[in-house]
Amino acid sequence: MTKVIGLEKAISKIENGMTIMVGGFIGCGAPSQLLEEVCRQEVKELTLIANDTGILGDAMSQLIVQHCVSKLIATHIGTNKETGRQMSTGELEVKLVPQGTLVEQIRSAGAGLGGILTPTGIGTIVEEGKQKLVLNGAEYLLELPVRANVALLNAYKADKVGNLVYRRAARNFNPVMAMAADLVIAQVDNIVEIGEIDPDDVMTPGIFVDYIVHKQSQEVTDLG
Amino acid sequence: MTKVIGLEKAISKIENGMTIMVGGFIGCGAPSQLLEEVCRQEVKELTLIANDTGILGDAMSQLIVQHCVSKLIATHIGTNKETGRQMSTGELEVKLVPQGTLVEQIRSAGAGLGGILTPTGIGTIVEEGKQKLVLNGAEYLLELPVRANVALLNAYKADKVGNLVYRRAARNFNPVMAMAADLVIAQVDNIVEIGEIDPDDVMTPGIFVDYIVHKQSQEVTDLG
Amino acid sequence: MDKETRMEWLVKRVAQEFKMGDVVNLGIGIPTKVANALPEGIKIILQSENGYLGVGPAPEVGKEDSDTVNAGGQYATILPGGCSFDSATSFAIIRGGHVDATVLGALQVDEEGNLASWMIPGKIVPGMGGAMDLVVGARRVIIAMEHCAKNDGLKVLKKCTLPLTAAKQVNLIVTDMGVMEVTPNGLMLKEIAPGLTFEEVQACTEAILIEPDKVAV
Amino acid sequence: MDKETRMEWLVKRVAQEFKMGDVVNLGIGIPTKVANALPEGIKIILQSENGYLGVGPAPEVGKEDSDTVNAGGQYATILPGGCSFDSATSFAIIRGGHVDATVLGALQVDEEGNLASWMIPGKIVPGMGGAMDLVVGARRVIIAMEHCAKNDGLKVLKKCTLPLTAAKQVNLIVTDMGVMEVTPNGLMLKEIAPGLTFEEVQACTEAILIEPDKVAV
Repeated sequence: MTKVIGLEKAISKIENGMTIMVGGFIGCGAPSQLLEEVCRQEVKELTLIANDTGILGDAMSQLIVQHCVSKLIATHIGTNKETGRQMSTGELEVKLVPQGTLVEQIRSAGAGLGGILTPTGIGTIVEEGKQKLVLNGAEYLLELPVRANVALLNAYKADKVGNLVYRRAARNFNPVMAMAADLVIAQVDNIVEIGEIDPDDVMTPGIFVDYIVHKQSQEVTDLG
Repeated sequence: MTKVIGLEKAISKIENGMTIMVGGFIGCGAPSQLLEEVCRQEVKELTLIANDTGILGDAMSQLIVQHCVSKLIATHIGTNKETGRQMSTGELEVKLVPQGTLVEQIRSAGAGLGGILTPTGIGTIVEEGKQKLVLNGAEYLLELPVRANVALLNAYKADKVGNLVYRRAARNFNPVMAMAADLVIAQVDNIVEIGEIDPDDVMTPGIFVDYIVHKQSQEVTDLG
Repeated sequence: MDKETRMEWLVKRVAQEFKMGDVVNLGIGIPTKVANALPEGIKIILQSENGYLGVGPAPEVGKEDSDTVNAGGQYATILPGGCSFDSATSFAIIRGGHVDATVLGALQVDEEGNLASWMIPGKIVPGMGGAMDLVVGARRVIIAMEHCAKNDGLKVLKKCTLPLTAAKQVNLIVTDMGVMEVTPNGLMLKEIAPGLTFEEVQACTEAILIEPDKVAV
Repeated sequence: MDKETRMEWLVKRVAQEFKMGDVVNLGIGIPTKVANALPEGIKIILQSENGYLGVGPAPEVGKEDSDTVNAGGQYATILPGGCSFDSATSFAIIRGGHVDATVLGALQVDEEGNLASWMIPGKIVPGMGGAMDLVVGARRVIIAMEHCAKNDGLKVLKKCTLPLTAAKQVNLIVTDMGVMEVTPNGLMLKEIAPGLTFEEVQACTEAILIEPDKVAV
């Protein structure tokens, strides 16, 4: 009952108009080959939830450049000028969210919570349209869960039931997003046998992961 | 700048009347020697926040037997009959909380959230006195943060700056409580040098831990 | 069929409710026995709310690991492919709908799918532990219990009288007398334990049971 | 004193704000330079919001690790005793008050401690990234910036005109002209950069500056 699957087949499960979450932080820990395949298969009208849209030229940035995305929820878009350009022309709808809020919204969805109260954004335009609660004299914004149809993740190692291990700063949003999507596809550098990862070393339980794609070691075609 | 400290000195920092959080799940992952020392030092009028009060005879149960605790917040007390007895006589004030709610309340405090919305407890007496919110037709209880003056934790391994590693089911509430107390004391089986724990293996960052007490290998006095 | 045989029937019957790969949390007592009664070829992944997935059988004598106990505090094992985590993650798994089914015991259950399982006011107040989260969060809630209380008191009721664990969350009730599904119209007696009649089950049940062949299609 | 020397003074001055063992998050740009200007004997622990503690210096050429980059996307290292974690934990650390101080740049800051640093409507909208959480969550918020904008526009204002990053969260403002503390009465000019006078600093500042020796005790 292995979850290992080919790249093309994995990405074929993403349909036009779906909402996808993508792990990574300015490219670090982003599932580059999955993203390149999304571009190659010309999936369109996606809503993208990610920390950022990469650096112009990298795999994440190409999702924007190739016009796969019609709506973006992110915390920072300064490293990909094409995102800003499409936002200003109205080609791309962009919603900017504080990073700590976005990750808690995703966690809320994954953890079955109705939302969380955060002090972040109080007194700023982030407040707009949101319910505010006052508790013990302090103001909080009610931030609602954010989930997706598909999560595209990157991990360093997986076993064949999908337990994932991340490395260093490449962990970032990946484990949180693993819990908040209907379908979870992880690109991994190494695949090991069941039982080779110590239970205490697992960072994302395999029950969250539907498919594993082995990262190809050969150079991939430049889509830029 | 080591955080390693003696047992007696560590526990002397707990004052009568304080609120303490204690890790563990029916004894597994509970800091037994720290608890025995709390009893030996006869700290009194404590508010105890813990999953349970152990099994009658173990270190956690002795906190109740020795009347160190005047108020208890827990999820389950069925394995320590003395807790039930003290509750029925009014010697001990007991507040029972769903386990998933308690851990999120502690996490909220540690993470600087104003609270979380959970569907757990809707339609039960857990609702009583709580604010209820309806979002997209679903009801949620607003559960507020829970924090403590002191957290007493158990870990398998620590380095001298307090990075902690737990084993198997002994992890439970420990990493969450590590974030939600003013003073955090961890009892650990093994102490290693700085740099000996890989950054990816750390389960509780050392910045949360104030003191480390090396678990004594010799048999300790039975306090029962 | 004697009581023991009917209890075995109950356990086997619950075990038929799972499909390959289901993530399941089993409560203490009767539910725990389900793990050893799975149909040939079906493997499920057991979750233990104290913090791991892949609960295995009890360890051999002498191989107990004090850090590997189940949610009932008994020594357990972790199967290859299993993993451990903290309580926040454990209840994120439970509350977040990542558990396909939970099997729990009950003091009372009623025709609306309400469940009472955590306290008898003035008598037993062990606390709810993880039960309230499990019942709200698991995709399917299966109650596995003796049909009647020890004093022959009724447990399958029109309306629970004890404090609830959760409202309207139970999907299926499996007892030593039969299998009842919670439907919008009430409890449908889908199966009767071998040797019993509909009337015998109804006689031990406060809720009005629906016979499957009498349901308007 | 030329501009470069005054910028060096700024960086050194910010570095004096920490005590041994402080957990500090440094923003991109001028704040990053503070790590190399700490007083003899003072060690701080740097947090990087993309997911680790114990940020070390840039790696040697050829020893870059693509999984170890800082929040600005540059290659970094993790010092012994450091640790990595996911974004949820990273912002639990930040929002939960576990960061002793953050040092950030600013577009505008005002006498109430309001900060604008994340967008210029119609011009630059890079997004707030982790700045809004940092400013709300860190125990101390230190702004490190040039006193005036490139076009000599004022940045230390009576009231910010750009969209805020957070309201009333700034504690200290360190510029190439001086050190200003946000007090309930307004901005107190605690220190003046070498070679400047109070009047010279005030002339470049919209907010009315308070002289320390003129404060009623």
